[in-house]
Amino acid sequence: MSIILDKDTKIIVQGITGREGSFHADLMLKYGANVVGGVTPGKSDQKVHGLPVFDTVKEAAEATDTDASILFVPPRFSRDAILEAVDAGLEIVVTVAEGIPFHDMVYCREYANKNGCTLIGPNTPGIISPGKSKLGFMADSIYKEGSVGMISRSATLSYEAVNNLTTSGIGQSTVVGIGGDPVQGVTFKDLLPMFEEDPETEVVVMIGEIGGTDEEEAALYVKKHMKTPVIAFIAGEAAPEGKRMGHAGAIVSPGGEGSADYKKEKLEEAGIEVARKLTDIPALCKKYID
Amino acid sequence: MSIILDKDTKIIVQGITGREGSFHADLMLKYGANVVGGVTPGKSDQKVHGLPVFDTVKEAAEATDTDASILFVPPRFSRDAILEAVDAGLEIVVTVAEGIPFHDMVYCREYANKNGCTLIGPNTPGIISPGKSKLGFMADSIYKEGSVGMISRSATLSYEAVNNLTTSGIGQSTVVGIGGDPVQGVTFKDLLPMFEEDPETEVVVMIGEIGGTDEEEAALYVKKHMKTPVIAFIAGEAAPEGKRMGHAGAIVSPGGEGSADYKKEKLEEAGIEVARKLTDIPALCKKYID
Amino acid sequence: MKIYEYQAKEVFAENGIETPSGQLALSVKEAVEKAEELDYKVALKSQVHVGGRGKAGGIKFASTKEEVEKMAEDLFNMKIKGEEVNRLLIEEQQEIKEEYYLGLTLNRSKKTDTLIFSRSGGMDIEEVAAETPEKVVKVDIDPVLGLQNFHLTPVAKAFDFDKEMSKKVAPIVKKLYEIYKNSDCLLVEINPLALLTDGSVKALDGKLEMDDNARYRQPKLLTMWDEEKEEEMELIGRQAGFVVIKLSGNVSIISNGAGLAISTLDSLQRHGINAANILDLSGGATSEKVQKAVDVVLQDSDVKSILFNIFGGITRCDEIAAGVSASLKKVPADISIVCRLQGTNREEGIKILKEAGLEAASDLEEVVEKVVKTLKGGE
Amino acid sequence: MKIYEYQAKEVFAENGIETPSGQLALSVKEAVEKAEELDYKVALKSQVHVGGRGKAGGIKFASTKEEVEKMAEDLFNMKIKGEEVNRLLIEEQQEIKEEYYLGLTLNRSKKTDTLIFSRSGGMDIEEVAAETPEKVVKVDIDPVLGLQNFHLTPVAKAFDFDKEMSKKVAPIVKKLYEIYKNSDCLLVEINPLALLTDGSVKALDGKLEMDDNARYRQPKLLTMWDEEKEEEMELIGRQAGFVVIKLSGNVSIISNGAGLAISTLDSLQRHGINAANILDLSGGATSEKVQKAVDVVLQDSDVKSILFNIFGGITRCDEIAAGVSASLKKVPADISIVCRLQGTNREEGIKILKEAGLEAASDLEEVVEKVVKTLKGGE
Repeated sequence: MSIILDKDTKIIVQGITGREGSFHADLMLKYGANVVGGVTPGKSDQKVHGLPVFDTVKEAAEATDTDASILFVPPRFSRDAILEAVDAGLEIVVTVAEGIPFHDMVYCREYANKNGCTLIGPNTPGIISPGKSKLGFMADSIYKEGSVGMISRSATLSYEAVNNLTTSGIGQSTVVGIGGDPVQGVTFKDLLPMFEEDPETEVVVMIGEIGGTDEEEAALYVKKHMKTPVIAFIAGEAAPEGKRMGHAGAIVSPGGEGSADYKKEKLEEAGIEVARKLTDIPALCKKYID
Repeated sequence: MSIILDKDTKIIVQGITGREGSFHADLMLKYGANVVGGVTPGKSDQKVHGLPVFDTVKEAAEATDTDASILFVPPRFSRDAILEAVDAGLEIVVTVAEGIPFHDMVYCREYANKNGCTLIGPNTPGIISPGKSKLGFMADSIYKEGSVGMISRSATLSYEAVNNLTTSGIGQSTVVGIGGDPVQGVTFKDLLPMFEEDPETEVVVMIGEIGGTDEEEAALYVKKHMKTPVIAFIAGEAAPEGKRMGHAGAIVSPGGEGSADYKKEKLEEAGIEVARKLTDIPALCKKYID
Repeated sequence: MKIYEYQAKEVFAENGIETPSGQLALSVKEAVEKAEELDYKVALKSQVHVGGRGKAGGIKFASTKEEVEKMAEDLFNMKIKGEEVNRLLIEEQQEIKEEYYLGLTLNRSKKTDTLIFSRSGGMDIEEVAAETPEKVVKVDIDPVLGLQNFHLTPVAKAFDFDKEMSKKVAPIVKKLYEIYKNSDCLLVEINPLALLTDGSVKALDGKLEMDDNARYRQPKLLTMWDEEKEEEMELIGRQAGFVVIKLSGNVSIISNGAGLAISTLDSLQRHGINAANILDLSGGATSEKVQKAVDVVLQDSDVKSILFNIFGGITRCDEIAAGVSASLKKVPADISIVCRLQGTNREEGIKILKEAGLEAASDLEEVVEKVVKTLKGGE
Repeated sequence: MKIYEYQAKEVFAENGIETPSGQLALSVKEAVEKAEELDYKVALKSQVHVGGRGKAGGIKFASTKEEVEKMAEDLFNMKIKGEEVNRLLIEEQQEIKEEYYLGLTLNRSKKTDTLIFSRSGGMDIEEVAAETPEKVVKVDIDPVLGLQNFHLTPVAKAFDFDKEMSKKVAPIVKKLYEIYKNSDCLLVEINPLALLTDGSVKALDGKLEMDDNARYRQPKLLTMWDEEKEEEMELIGRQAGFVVIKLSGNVSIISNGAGLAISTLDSLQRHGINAANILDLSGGATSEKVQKAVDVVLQDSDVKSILFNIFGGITRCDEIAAGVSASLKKVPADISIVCRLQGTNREEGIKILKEAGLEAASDLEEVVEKVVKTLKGGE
């Protein structure tokens, strides 16, 4: 088991004829993902890696019975492409682009919600269920099938954390990058219940960072509803107030709202162990793994 | 049992300080409906029939834990009032107004759908679960508790059909007026599955009329999914082509699309008995009632 | 309500959709004057609400002053499907390369908006859809989402548009969608939308069908509404505050709901009788309103009998009966009145009618049979 | 990005929100000229990006030419929280009856838009919310639905507006919402929105915070952006295509992701070391890009050491190493370079570095300890 993504999930790639789209479609196929086609308007006469290319998501969905889409589409065209995928009834949409305008995401997030679509991203490497399927561009060699569920706002920190786990012999059920933007699709508290219901996941690792209130809300959820143990890490304790730390969402408000210390306090209040360093995570996980 | 509405359903009346709103709030209360309050912006200092009046649906919903709202609001303010009720998270919204602009309803219908709200109307007398609750303005004395479920596009024809049933000793589980507009909230095929799941409903009567394709789609649904027997009546066999017959939705297209004969044919193909006259309905129902 | 081609084109032009230059002419003299400005190379297009104008010879092409004069005269003397021609649109002739159809209306099954295109422009879209469905492309638009760029991909594909052509057509579709929404239209059509030899894309003919319910917020479009073209009885009814439907028989059906009225019509027909008109009192009618309704239907010279079919909910039978009773003296002797009262305050109503010398049936079939007897007896 | 008050007021005025008449002055002379048109009864408002301008004495009220001259001179010589005053807004004085706060921004928890009002206008809204939360009303707006009339009921209620006042304020809220959406703002504020003694309602001060990601579609607002006010290193970085964050220490962190960079910063701090800056290479950086990044951070005179922290996914360690190697000759001898390479093509990268005489750490803690040693050793 895994969450959201497994080996049967039928995937299309929006922007498949582009450089990145084509490159990562190939890597996903090689990982064993069930990629069934791609979409680029006006290019339905082409094939990419033997996959059919459609002009619209709707045509692709009708022809291939698609479940999920990953978008390799530039930020300025992302709103239209996300809305197209949601409108076509896809259940999972991953958008990797960095720099999508704020109001575009505010709209897309809510439109996806209302249509019952699991929107992941933007500014994310995607999602991977090791050994099963990959809907993203992460370097898949560092992942290993196992029982740690992971949710991360930062791509690089998830690589770092996964690498620490794998080299310690600990595998992962599903690793979801939720992205570092202030407004994104699913966030910690949307994914926690899925991990809670997944019998394979024995412990969940949340990699958070400064800014926003997502970790605090996740803490509340964990306290109320989770039986599966949860471990957390928060980056940015050294970040000064009022500076956006690279990720658009990573900013401590003047007054200290959204600071690492505040988040850690809330997480610990909810009974969540907070790792001081990323290298501490494997040892914390081991306590809960058979 | 009944569908949508039962004696516990908590009801608010939007427009409760108006003449009609106040009058029917009283009649609903007298019928035993669980009316818990009303809404009229700027009138929260008032009480109507002992009920609290709120300025916004959200305030009412938070104070009374409302499930449902009925709108006695003029057509030109209906869009805003429907959207307010849906946005506040109500599960059932009934709008009785006649003459709501077309595009307002196209929008409201879809917005309600996306928010999981059961929108009933416009141009409807509402919904009644005899002996339990009433969310509408129908003359309740003709209804009787029992096991016939009814869905009607026409108010007067539902009165007629109900009266025939009641005087024949046959009661009703729930009677829903879906309204005679070309675009409305729920329609036949949205309600049929609810009646199918209602153990109390032994037979469903559909009162349709010329225009649109709702009856045809209901027929398809019945053929595929319904075990509960369904009886139908279609008004308008004498209507000439191209004339809107009073209801905005009741029009036979040039070429015969939406005609009574066509609808009857589709219903009969789906195994649905079509009553020639309204007075035939009780006898047809009796066959299926213990 | 429908508006004329020249009015639709005004709406198009105001919203940035290009149309041929043209002017309205109400007489032959005016037609010649307007044509002069265009050097007499003009199309003369009769302005009527009925369809099939082209086939009926309602559009002519002139190139000299004499031709304009003669053709305008012919057209003003024409009737198209019974409709008189009182207005001509005098329009610059166009050199057409391709003709398309572009429309927006309701998908009645899904109840969403739907964008319709066809490469067979200038033809009746329903015929095209029936005969060559592959030539018609429909794209549903979630009304909450509204028109987005991705909705336009199937248009470009269906038309084999290159990028240049897509760039010309996309803004037209967006503007038409705005008209559809902002002007409260049930239907908007550009047919044909033409690619001209000079590379421009213009709306050569157009149709807008307005939502009656939205009249109050469309003051400008309301001025375009041609009351003359409305069925007289329906106009009289509307002015008195009722929905009246004019039909071809001789019974007037007055009812407190559309469904009941239609059903009464069905019953009459089964007995071989047609209605002259239907008048819907709606819910909660007072005695005064009933009298007003009787005044309305008496203006229909086809009426030989008035049938009241009332099932009172909000409507009270006693109010109806009082109205009928008060109207009696106005009803000529050769027009019979039959009543059916059911529902709220039925007993009180029956009593009032009895005092006025009228009986009341209790069910629909009974009252219909009474009308049949009256009318057949009277033959 | 933030824009000045006078620019925000330009945006307000263009969108139909009334503002006091006023003009910008860049010198004392100009200030006097502009004030003359208003008969010298003016407010002189220093234009700065930092908050708390009023308390710092950055706003003055004059009524004679001499006062204007003196006050303008004072203001142009002022620094407000370290920011020089280079621009004054010379504005007609207003007779204020009531002051309100009106703003729109993101509800970060629900991630919907939220409309914020307060009766305590002219004050810092966060302070008001913290001290007297009952004076602040927030209304969430479903971004798919957009602002509707019903959202305005709570405004009227909170302000005890009568119908007349509601009618004045409702269009202002709607226009502000349109600015928020159409101008791609992260935050819009009118503070105070004032009811004047003449009954009009005007925006007396305003703030817009623009979305950097939407620059490409806001050409007009882009012209309002004052690059001078940007941190120099951040501007240099942006012009070279990087996100650079200027900090107060002496290590430059170059990383292939924001999270990794922040985490490196945390580690350094635990060893008592601060960063001079952070530079994010993003994913897939080439050797050339790495060289460009080194060029950028070398312009920061605070930098004593450059720390590369790379966990390659799309990013290839060999490309990074090649870039570092090619940059070495440009790096002054007193600036040390330490590297950590992990992930894609790590071995190839280590080899390239070794050839250039550099070692590569394999984990974060290791590289941080190396920096610590280098810096402390150099003291």
